[in-house]
Amino acid sequence: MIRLEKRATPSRFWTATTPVLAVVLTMLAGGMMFALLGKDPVAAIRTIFYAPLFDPTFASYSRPQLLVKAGPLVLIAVGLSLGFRAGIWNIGAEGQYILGALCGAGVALAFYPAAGWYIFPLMVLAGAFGGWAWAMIPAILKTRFNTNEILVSLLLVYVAQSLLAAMALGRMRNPQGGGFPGSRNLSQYPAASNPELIAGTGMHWGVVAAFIAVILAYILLQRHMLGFQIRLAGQAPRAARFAGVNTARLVLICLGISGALAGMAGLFEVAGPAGQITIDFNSGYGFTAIIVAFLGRLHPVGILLAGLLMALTYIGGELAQFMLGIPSAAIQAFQGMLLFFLLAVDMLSNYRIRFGRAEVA
Amino acid sequence: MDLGSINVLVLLASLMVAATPIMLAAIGELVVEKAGVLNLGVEGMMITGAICGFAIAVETGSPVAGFVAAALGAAALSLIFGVLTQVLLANQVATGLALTLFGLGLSALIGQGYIGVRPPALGRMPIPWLSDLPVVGRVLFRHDVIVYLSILLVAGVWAMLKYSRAGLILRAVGESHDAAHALGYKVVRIRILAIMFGGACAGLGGAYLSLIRVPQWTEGMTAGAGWIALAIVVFASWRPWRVLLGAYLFGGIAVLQLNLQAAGVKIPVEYLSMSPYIITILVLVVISSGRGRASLNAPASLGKTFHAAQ
Amino acid sequence: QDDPLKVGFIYVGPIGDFGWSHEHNVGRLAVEEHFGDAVETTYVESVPEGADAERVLTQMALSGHDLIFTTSFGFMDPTINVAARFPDVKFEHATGYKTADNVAAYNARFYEGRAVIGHIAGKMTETNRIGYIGSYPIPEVIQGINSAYIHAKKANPDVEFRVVWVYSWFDPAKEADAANALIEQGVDVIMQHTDSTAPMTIAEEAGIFAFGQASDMSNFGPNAQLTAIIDNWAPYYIERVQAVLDGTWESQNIWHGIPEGMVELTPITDRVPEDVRAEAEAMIAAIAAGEYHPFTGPLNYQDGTEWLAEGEVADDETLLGMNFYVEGIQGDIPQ
Amino acid sequence: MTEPLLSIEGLTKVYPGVVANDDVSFAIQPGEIHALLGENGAGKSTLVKMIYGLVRPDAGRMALRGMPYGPESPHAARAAGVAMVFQHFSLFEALNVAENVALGMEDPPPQRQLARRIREVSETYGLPLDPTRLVGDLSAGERQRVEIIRCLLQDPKLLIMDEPTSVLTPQEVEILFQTLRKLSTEGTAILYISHKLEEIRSLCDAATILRLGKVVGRCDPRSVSARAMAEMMVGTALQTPKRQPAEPGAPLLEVTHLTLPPARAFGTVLKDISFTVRAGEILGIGGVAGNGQDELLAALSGEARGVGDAVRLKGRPIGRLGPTERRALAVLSAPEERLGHAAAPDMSLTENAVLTAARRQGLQSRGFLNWGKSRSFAERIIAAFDVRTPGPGVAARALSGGNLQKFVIGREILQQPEVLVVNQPTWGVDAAAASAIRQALLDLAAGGAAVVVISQDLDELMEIADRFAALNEGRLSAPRPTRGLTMEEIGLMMGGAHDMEVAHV
Ligand SMILES: Nc1ncnc2c1ncn2[C@@H]1O[C@H](COP(=O)(O)OP(=O)(O)OP(=O)(O)O)[C@@H](O)[C@H]1O
Ligand SMILES: Nc1ncnc2c1ncn2[C@@H]1O[C@H](COP(=O)(O)OP(=O)(O)OP(=O)(O)O)[C@@H](O)[C@H]1O
Ligand SMILES: [Mg+2]
Ligand SMILES: [Mg+2]
Repeated sequence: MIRLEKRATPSRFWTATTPVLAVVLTMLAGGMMFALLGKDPVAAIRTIFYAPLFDPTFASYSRPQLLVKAGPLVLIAVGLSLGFRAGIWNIGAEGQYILGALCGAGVALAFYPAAGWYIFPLMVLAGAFGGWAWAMIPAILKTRFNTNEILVSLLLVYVAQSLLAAMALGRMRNPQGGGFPGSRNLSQYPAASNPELIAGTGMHWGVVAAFIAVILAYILLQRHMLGFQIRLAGQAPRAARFAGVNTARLVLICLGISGALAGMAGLFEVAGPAGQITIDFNSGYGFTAIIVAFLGRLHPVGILLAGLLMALTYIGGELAQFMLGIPSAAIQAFQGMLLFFLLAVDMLSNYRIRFGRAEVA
Repeated sequence: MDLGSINVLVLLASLMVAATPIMLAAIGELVVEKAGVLNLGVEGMMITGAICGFAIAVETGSPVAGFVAAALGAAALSLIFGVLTQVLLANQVATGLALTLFGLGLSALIGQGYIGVRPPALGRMPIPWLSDLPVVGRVLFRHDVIVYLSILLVAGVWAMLKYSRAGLILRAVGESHDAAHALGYKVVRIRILAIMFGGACAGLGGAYLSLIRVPQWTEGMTAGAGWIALAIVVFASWRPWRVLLGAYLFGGIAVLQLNLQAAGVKIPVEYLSMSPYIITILVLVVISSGRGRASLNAPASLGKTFHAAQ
Repeated sequence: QDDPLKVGFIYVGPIGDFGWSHEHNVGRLAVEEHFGDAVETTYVESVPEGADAERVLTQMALSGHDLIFTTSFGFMDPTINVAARFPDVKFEHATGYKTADNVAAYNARFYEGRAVIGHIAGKMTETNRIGYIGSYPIPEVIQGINSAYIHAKKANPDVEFRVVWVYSWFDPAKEADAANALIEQGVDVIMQHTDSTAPMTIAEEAGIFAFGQASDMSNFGPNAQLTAIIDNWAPYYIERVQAVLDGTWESQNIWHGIPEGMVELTPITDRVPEDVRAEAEAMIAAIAAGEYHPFTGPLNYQDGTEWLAEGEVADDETLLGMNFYVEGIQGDIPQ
Repeated sequence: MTEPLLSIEGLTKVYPGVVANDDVSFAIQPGEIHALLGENGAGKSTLVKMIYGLVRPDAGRMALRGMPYGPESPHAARAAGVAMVFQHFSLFEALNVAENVALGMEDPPPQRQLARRIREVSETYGLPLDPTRLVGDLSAGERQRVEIIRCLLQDPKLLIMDEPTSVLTPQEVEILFQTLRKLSTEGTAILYISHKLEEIRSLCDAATILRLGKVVGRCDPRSVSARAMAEMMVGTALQTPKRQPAEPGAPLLEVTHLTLPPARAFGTVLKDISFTVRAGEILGIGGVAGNGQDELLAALSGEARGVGDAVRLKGRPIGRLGPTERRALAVLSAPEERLGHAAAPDMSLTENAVLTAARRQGLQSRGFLNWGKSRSFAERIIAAFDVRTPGPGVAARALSGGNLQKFVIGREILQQPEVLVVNQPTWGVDAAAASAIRQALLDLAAGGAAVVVISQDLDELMEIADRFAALNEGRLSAPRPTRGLTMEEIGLMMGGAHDMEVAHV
């Protein structure tokens, strides 16, 4: 019989080791799954984890792409992690991402074709505002009417998707696009585009913003009173109230920050890598970011690493698809396994495993 | 414009069918949440049920076997969630999301050989006597057996929670796991059973989609129904009959907007597809702002991790 | 050269969608079948449009693909961008309008098939109401509605169209609801421009008629399906791969239809009366021979003003950007 | 002598880092009322949990009526005729009384029949209960009755009561004792755990004393003085805190007509509470748990905000200020629940020091925390209050209850409050530490602060408070000087016997 015994203080050793252990276990279980599918497990794992980083054919291109793919994930996840730490569950970053993109692109399209240095900064503000405003809906409903933020933020994703489709087909449709749905390509509108800053690095403003967010979140959580309050509210809500933390304010702040960051991610994406508003412009970053946040243990640096790991499985997964013919469903299941294993071994940092007779009947 | 051409009774009949998958999933999730567990993986369990049911129905030629397999398959998947959250004490929100991700991938893998296949049909089961009633009979009593089963399930869950000892223990575990543990109830075991029941119900809901409602297997065919089921549990403030009401209401709005379009009513279609979600949010607001007893229905230890040695 | 030619495909959906991506994958399999060891094909499915597409294309190009088919409208800009960086790799982009030296564009005139089913529907309806399930109001779908309506109207002047937009390419449950809603409105023939078989199944159950979309759905509606419009990409894919093998590949922008076999109809079932079947087959033959264009005047805009004069044929540019209904269709296109 | 009902031999239970029970042996005769004594953490609850089947012993044997006894679970224990009233209630607030009772029974009759039996039995024993009421709406005393009725309905042979009287008024205690004596004459053995030695002297036939998990003595409580028993428990001679008589100064804290709805679902409404505390004075507030203690502390600490005028500091209304603002004005507090309310369990002591001291100790500037300074403040608390811990870096939950309590009280006292409100300052703290904390509170008052001590330990209040008032269902009695107050009077201030009456049979 196995039982768990709570540790007096979390084990630093296991906190550092469990992610590695989870990855190794996922490689084993995933390898088994690939073998069942009739694929060479070693080649599959190698293609997913090794090829994008070191294969001479791809590495020089794929490495910077890791940043491009991880950028929005990290940016959104950092924002979400603040709320998650405080016990505020924003599951609707996908919707905030869409609204950020819509608002940011809206500004760009309103100025089109004017030139001016101020257009892009304005778009960034508008993007952050859009995400923030969308997140304020669940925030205000929660603080005013005690409505469950998980459900409201989630339902708003569907609303945002309808809005996106309506915009791509209607108001934002490119008048010179031959009637096809979708806006003008912002990456071809210099004043509004979010280009690669240094050629060949994958760095665009969104990646820069993600790095800044990681650093600021780190400082916030480690050094700032607000970060302290966020951690406190999540760990011991009553103690937080006793310490004078204004819970309603915290809900507004956490949902606001996560919404604004998700909105910014949407904006950077629409003005850069994606280029335009389309019917299904959103590709699940908002949901994947939740996973990234947990993979990174809600810690800014962890999130950065988790975002890169997740990006690696995406990019490596694509390589595995066309090099080995592994279906994308298997890659998705593989990512699910990674998360399962991480969650499963996570308790090692807080509990000790004992083998022996059950203590409680 | 002929709004009058929408027949309320016919609308009712079609919303009953439209609502059945989410109702099945929601009533299962209600039991899970009543036991104090928040499983956000409903979508993943539904789609797993959809493919398991489909595959077995096709292989055996029996839709009934399909439904049984759907319940078993999804329950097996939910067991992963149960072990992770109840035994390994993992965070329920994160585990639920992982379950959805995994379920979507797994179902697509299993489903690769079933694309474009037609499943065996489960006939309608007009209820004798009642189905011969004028007007009402045609509408309410000429459905397939699962529609009736889902209503019976709601009634059963209601009766179980209200009158049976098992229901009392389940509510007690969801209310205070520490007190239940002190009285000798096996909190972890009860919760895992509840999680598996929830998984089985979600699986049935998924199979209803793939075997009856659509009926076809395609990847991602649940298209968010699991999330709606979650919303409906809160919407229902954890009361079984309100789950039925909520599911019918949501199904009704979704069907109504298409009916309005079909009837040629001039409405801004592009914004209309948002309406079920917006209305659900509004109802959530009304329900949660009502102070007092309604909020007490929320199980007090919902989503909290239980560790016996504490 | 001993190495097989490497041909890549990227799909916007899963190949299991039994719709758009599925049909392209059928084309890919046909290529494999046809060329055997001379060609190696690969694919990546469920690729989001935008940055992800660009990355997948680049990686495919890097890994030595010679020809890449990008099978969704949203892949247009990524294809152009990547093609500029890999002048030696050939690209084929579906349903777009941009081309380059190493990027060809191809598209199918689905509206030709819709003209035929419009005619059949007009003849077959008894309630004079035809239901149309639309995905998104984009030119391709609107072409289809107009084309079907024009020919249904010709076949039966009393005919009336009911259009329901579901705002999704693929949402079986919603498509089923839409079909039910249409049936309640007295519709007895259903057309769809969405990918799932749900409407076909509903039609079968209700004992009315429907038309398969993108692939043969007779499995799901043995009695209901009168015919199905098939996206047959295989001949084109084989032709283009052959061109690369022969070294004759050149950029082009084609819009093929029934004449080239890119759009096909499955054999019309015998539930359709002999005479109607003959008329429909005649129409197919006329289109195939290039004698008949479904958008031939006189045709008016919805408000009654003239669009095409007697004998005038719509130009491709107008069709590709079509965002209006022809005279007689009730309701507005959502904007 | 007859065969013992329950005999225990060599029971041992080890928890990580603690031997909760070490080779414990004793026996209970049928009809005997047997006391189990010991300091907090001595292992009493662990022992009875083993008898009740909730915890498995690591070693040792038990026998019930001569037969080997080793319950796998509480179900088995109940089936064998063992019933238990828990120290921390095992009740479900959102369920009604009948449902709560049913959950604690092996095979309860149908609800309607059960409700009738509950009415009958509760009337018979003078503990009236309405089976249809939600437990969340009951007072603490009534909840206790639910636990007791639940046991009585099963005709137990052995009834275990883990600190049942801490939530009862003296009058209620008297009625409970008559019930227990009656049960005992009917042949039911009772294993009774309490810290209230006078009660034990009046009720019990035998006593077993535990210290650090070991049996350190047995006695006949009727023939031994309470002080002697206490010294057996602690193992050393006890000393009482010193108190210098002082003249109270100007009024510091004034509460007038404070009425406040509760923040949580089943909380108590505070009704028209008024009192004044002067500089240098300690006001003791007694009362049975659950009569508004938590709510009163919340209203004074600023966690619950009410009408501005109802709470004043030196005449200035502070009722609308939150905890942070009140702390800035030197109004500090320490709630009852140490882990989770007064301190965050998973945070380090340094972080827990920041919890309330960030502003007053200047641990932050412009929102940024100064961890170095915070750490040294935590170290000061640890040194000044003799908190036994490896250092300020350990998590709060790694501390023993008493040490954490010393840390919490120390954190507030070192911030030099003008007004300090504490709830249950020595709950779960060993005698030596408790007297240190009491001394610190007395010193604080002597230094000119106004102190409000809310406690259920009447002896403690008599020892340190200048005036005494009692909370009863959210109302506060008029404060009276403690000198010369009798237990009878205190009991009446606490609401007497409520609606309980002496058993009818
Ligand atoms: N589940 C557990 N895990 C670890 N240690 C425990 C556990 N339960 C009790 N202990 C420890 O065992 C010892 C005995 O605890 P127990 O609860 O039996 O004391 P007690 O005599 O009932 O104290 P009190 O008078 O405070 O109720 C304590 O040191 C306690 O911290
Ligand atoms: N549930 C638990 N899990 C792990 N360790 C525990 C648990 N309960 C108590 N301990 C550990 O057991 C030791 C004793 O704790 P406990 O609170 O019982 O002390 P105590 O004997 O009551 O002392 P005090 O008189 O200071 O309250 C502490 O070091 C504590 O870390
Ligand atoms: Mg203790
Ligand atoms: Mg105890």
